[in-house]
Amino acid sequence: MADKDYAYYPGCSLEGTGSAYDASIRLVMQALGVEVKEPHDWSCCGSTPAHAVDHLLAGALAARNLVLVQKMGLKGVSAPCPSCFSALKTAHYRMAKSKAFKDEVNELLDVPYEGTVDVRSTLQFIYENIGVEEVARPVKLALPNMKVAPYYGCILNRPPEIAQFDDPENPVSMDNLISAVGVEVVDYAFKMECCGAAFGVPRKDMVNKLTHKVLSMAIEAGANCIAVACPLCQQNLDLRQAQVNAAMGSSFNIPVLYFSQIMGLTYGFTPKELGIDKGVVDPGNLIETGPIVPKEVEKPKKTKAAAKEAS
Amino acid sequence: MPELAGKELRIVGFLCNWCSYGGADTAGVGRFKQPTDLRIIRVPCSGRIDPLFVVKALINGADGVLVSGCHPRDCHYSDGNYYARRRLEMLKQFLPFMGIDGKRFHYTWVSASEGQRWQKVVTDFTRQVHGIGPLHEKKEAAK
Amino acid sequence: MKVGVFICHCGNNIAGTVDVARVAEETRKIPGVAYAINYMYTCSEPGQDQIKDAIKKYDLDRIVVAACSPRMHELTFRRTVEKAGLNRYYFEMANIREHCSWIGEDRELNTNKAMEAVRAAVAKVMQDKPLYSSSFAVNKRVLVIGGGVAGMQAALDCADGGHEVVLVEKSPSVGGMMARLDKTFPTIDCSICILGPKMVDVAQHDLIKLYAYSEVEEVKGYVGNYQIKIRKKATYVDWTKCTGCGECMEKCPSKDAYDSFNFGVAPTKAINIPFPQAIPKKAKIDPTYCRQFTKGKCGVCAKICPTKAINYEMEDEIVTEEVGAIVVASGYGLLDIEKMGEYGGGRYPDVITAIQYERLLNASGPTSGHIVRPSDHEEPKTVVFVSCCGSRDKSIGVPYCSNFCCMYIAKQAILTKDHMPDSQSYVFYMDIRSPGKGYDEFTRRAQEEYGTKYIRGRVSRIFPKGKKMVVRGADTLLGTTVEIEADLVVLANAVTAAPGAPQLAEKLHISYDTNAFYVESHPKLRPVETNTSGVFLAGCAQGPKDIPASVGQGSAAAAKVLSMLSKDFLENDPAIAQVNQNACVGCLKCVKTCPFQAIVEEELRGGKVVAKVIQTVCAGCGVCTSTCPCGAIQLQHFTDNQLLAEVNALCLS
Amino acid sequence: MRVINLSTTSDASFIEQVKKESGQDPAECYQCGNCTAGCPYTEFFDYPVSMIMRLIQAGQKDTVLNSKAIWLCATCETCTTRCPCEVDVAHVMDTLRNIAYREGRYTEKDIKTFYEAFLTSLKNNGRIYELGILMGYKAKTLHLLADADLGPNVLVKRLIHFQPNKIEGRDEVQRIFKRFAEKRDNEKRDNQKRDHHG
Ligand SMILES: Cc1cc2nc3c(=O)[nH]c(=O)nc-3n(C[C@H](O)[C@H](O)[C@H](O)COP(=O)(O)OP(=O)(O)OC[C@H]3O[C@@H](n4cnc5c(N)ncnc54)[C@H](O)[C@@H]3O)c2cc1C
Ligand SMILES: Cc1cc2nc3c(=O)[nH]c(=O)nc-3n(C[C@H](O)[C@H](O)[C@H](O)COP(=O)(O)OP(=O)(O)OC[C@H]3O[C@@H](n4cnc5c(N)ncnc54)[C@H](O)[C@@H]3O)c2cc1C
Ligand code: SF4
Ligand code: SF4
Ligand code: SF4
Ligand code: SF4
Ligand code: SF4
Ligand code: SF4
Ligand code: SF4
Ligand code: SF4
Repeated sequence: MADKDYAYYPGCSLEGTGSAYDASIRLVMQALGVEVKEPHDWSCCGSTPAHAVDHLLAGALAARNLVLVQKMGLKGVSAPCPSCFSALKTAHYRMAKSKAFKDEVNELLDVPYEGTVDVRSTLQFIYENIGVEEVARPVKLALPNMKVAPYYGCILNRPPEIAQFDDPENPVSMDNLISAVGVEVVDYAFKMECCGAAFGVPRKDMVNKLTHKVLSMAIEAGANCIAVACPLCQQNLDLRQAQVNAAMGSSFNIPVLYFSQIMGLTYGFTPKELGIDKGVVDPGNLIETGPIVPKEVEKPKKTKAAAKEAS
Repeated sequence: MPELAGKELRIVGFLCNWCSYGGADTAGVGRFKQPTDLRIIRVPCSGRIDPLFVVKALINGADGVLVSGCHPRDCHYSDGNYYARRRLEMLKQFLPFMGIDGKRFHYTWVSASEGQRWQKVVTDFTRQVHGIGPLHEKKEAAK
Repeated sequence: MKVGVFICHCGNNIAGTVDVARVAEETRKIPGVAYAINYMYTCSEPGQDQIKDAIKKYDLDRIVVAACSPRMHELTFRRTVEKAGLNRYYFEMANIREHCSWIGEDRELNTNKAMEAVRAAVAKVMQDKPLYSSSFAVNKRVLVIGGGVAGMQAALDCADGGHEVVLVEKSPSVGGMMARLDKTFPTIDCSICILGPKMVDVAQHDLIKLYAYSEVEEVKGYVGNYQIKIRKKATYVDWTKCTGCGECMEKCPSKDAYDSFNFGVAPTKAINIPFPQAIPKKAKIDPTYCRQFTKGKCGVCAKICPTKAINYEMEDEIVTEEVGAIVVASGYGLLDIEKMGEYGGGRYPDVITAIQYERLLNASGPTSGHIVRPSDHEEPKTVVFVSCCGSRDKSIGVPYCSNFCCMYIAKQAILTKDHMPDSQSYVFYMDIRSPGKGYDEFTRRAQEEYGTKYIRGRVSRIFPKGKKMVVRGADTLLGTTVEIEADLVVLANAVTAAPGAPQLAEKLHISYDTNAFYVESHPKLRPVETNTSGVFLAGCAQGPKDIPASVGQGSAAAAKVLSMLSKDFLENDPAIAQVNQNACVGCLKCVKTCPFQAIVEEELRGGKVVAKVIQTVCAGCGVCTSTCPCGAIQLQHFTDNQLLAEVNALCLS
Repeated sequence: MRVINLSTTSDASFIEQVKKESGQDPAECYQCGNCTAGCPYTEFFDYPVSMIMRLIQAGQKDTVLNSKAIWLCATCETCTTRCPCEVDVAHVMDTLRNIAYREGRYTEKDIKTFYEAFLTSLKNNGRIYELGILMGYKAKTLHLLADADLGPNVLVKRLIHFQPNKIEGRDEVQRIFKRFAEKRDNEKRDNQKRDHHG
């Protein structure tokens, strides 16, 4: 079993629009008996705007936080937001790959980054470092009404050289986690098709079209709820759902929960504790819990990567 | 004039006929440019290479020695390259006791089709030897 | 000692970056060199005559040619000096082309390097000893590995030439991939109709001994005298009794066995005959599905079989065959489409491979030639073909073109229209590669006559939408993305080396390239020979190629075998190990290390034990020479003195 | 359609620059179109991404750097994940945007303004202050009513803080920005010098 002693880098969105994600992760970690260690005085990872403007600046803004983890003496850090994850991991990857880049980045920092920190998304951390078996243990309640379409977004496991997690074309980690806590998932083809990312503010027209596609594919597959692992995805799919409806003439009304909120519900936390009331589309009776009815345990789906390892 | 003073160092390569010599040919056919320092001696199999040859070369004037044979399991003579590997690994451990930097000696595997790999092997090893500099100062000075 | 040195220009190949005149001039200063000259094309007839004349005129006794790789022309020049009366081992080559003029950019450095190469060659040639080959008898039987169309052609041609042939086929029937095809391009004739008679010929030829469902276990010996161990895998059916009546197959209750002949298009029975035209037409039990093996009870087939052929206790059997030459025709494999995650390969039933589609098209296939979608068995209206699926794709490790898929896609599109006139086919392609005779006309017909729509661009994703499969690709000529809602998607998945190709190569001591295809001696001039004398190649084992080219190579390999076997004796290479019995202390270390067991101990009259090399067995690797603590066993032509002479020439000056 | 004179307009130094800064060799692209087919933004791009690759190969610097596409790319990594030639296409797009930004070419002004608002907030506070970004962005673009419909939901549900969350190490972050600006300025000066002498 991999190391559970990782730092936790919440990132800016989880202080703002994604606060419910943060709250639910902390509760889930508590139920799983894993201590959340936040690096003191972390700063913004730089996200899309930094690397859009300059790679070097982006590298330095991310690396400052890796240095904090390095100071904590921990092996790695997990980040719930894919954007942070990608920024941190890309900085780490590029610095490992090119000494010149590493030197340039370190020139901008007060304390140089040594290149020792293992960066994972919090989803990966829960899936690999804690594992599905452990995750199933605290389950107290069932969510019988829920049929979840897990939505991974684009950069949680891409590009594979950098993310090094799950299958880049057909990820299954979130599916397996949600199944592990006894909730039904549906398979559909748009699990990692882009929702419009950070263009919500400057280019709403694009987000509307792309989000519309994702929502309709999930609903067509029979889902009545979407699970996400990203505050930006949550914003585009949930907060902007009304905008999408208006622009595209649709009438979607599908709640969008963080996977950690779904896990938290089965662990017996209340919707309020988990911040589910902060979502715009009301999940209504979907979050009604019931007693656990034992059913045949499904084998976790295998990813290509996992299958390769096994062979 | 074995190597062009100031421009080259003296590197001797022992290559097995079936794989690496062919690989070097393939690199040539593909016009994969390489540094010119290396001089190649053809042997039937890397198993034919006596560590003594390597030592003699280094003592007599070479600044580096490169040995290349078939990939393990792909030896034209079944397992000649296994013998080679064992002997050459021992040699590598032994060189420092003679006061020779172990980095002056390198052994590797290149197949007849791997022209590009050969180019890289030659380029990297030549660079490595240049990084250490000449082994035989006296002669350099005499020139 | 009078050494003559000939420095070749190779047109501009060498002279372009090496100052050959200067090399000749410097060479004349080397002690022992009596004559040195540069010449335009040394291997040409006048070039060779020049060597012969110089030997006579200047009384030369050793020759060095500084030119291309010895792997190219050593043999040519050895013959030349021999014709002029010298021993053929009084000859050396300095490689100043592949290892010098072609890879260095600096003329001065190249010229210097060429002079060094000449110096080493001169040092070596002055140490050379005359060597004489002895001859040995040749076993005139032939082993052919792989019973696809290439292997069958080679076997038939060798047998027609009067030699006994042992044909070893891994699967239960000969025929290979071609036996699975429906029609063949560019003439659209029925594959099994042209292949079937060949298969029957193989079965009926007096001189062909077929081992089906067998594999080569071990190869020992050398050209002219191989001992082959063959593993006959257990079929659990006594083939001497089985008549191929098929009753067992009819009654077998285990119905879900994987049908490797049909690539899993439909299941088969645990006991089965792979296809109606199979040769040999015999039944075989697949123990992973047979209830007798998995559950310990059933025995239906044993009860039903009229000839009592079933034998659940059967075990693998090893047989030995002796042959003089080997043809390897082990064919190819196909890329596992699960590697193409973005195409949903293996996840969506209506995304299939081209070879599965051949089985759907085939009248004797599992659907009797009706094209149906695997998901709901409905007839598709829109069929999309995806070419280069995994081919020319560095990212999944197949950088090469699979050679024949462009052509079979055109064929399958034409056949689709023939089967279902109201259907529409689309082909996503990057380039249409159709350089054979009548081939381009064929792909044009697919478009002009059969209305197939060709779209220039790769497919990025395939995903389900309702009952349809959405194929999203680029049309780079339109400059945008296009989507097609298809009923069935056919992937032209990449051709790979046959499963187990590297392991077989290792047994045969032949080389394979990074993609595990076998390497020929020379890509242009010796396309069916390997660097291991006595072993020849044919068909896709050497690289992807279509049927005409595979058959052509089968015949070419047979011609090579026949020309070799036309001699009763072969000459050995005298560059083998030799023991100096005076120096040998009888430690027998060499005996232990020789990979070919070519060294035995011998007791001399005085009772002294020494090592002795069996000439015909020694392969000339020289492992013994570098093992012997006394320098007593020396590999001829590569002795310690000879190699050290080269080392010293390069290092001591 | 415009006729491109390749003899006079192909800018080799631009190809080199992209190659150097991105670490990717544009020549490795064989124009299969996979990236374009997978890109979720093709319908919004003026030049589909494979054509951007082609334009780089042809050295068409101005067309590339003035394109909208390089600003509309969301770095979703689809192209990179699927390119059969293992070109990190998303990184090439990113690099082009970097170069365009440095050269002051912003074809999609709103996106550039949004990015700058974001980075300003980062620089001032060490973390992102979402409301601040939004206000900064609106002030600059004058899209005052954009997303106003979201307002009630966002505010009622308290998704956005009203106070910027400032961190202690603000000055450290500011030093990163400062050293970065100095470095780029120096480079610019060196380049100009070289151009003068060269
Ligand atoms: C979908 C599809 C359609 C095609 N259509 C056409 C067409 O229309 N026209 C055309 O010209 N070509 C076509 N081809 C190509 C054609 O299949 C090949 O050119 C041909 O089969 C090559 O013959 P082969 O004998 O070299 O190899 P194979 O047919 O692969 O035969 C090799 C044989 O060796 C056996 N073998 C493998 N390993 C061992 C081992 N270790 N020991 C013993 N036996 C072994 C195998 O079982 C097999 O029987 C098509 C291919 C595909 C995939
Ligand atoms: C510009 C060019 C570049 C090429 N480059 C390459 C390359 O890089 N690699 C490659 O593999 N291939 C290359 N080729 C192809 C190559 O030339 C042919 O594959 C090859 O020459 C074919 O050999 P052949 O013996 O069949 O025919 P030929 O070379 O044409 O030989 C036929 C011979 O028969 C003689 N002849 C003709 N009629 C009669 C008659 N009635 N009686 C007696 N003799 C007759 C001719 O005089 C001639 O000598 C190239 C071709 C061209 C045009
Ligand atoms: S001998 Fe070799 S180098 Fe000389 S002309 Fe012939 S092929 Fe060329
Ligand atoms: S095993 Fe028996 S029943 Fe089966 S095919 Fe052979 S003879 Fe017929
Ligand atoms: S014993 Fe096996 S093969 Fe025979 S009938 Fe039963 S299941 Fe089929
Ligand atoms: S033959 Fe055609 S389809 Fe097959 S790999 Fe080559 S170009 Fe692609
Ligand atoms: S190793 Fe040398 S000394 Fe020992 S037996 Fe062999 S030849 Fe004789
Ligand atoms: S050279 Fe020596 S080791 Fe090699 S095969 Fe001959 S006897 Fe054996
Ligand atoms: S996917 Fe790669 S090779 Fe294909 S067009 Fe795009 S960049 Fe070029
Ligand atoms: S990274 Fe950019 S160019 Fe590539 S697919 Fe995504 S949006 Fe398109």
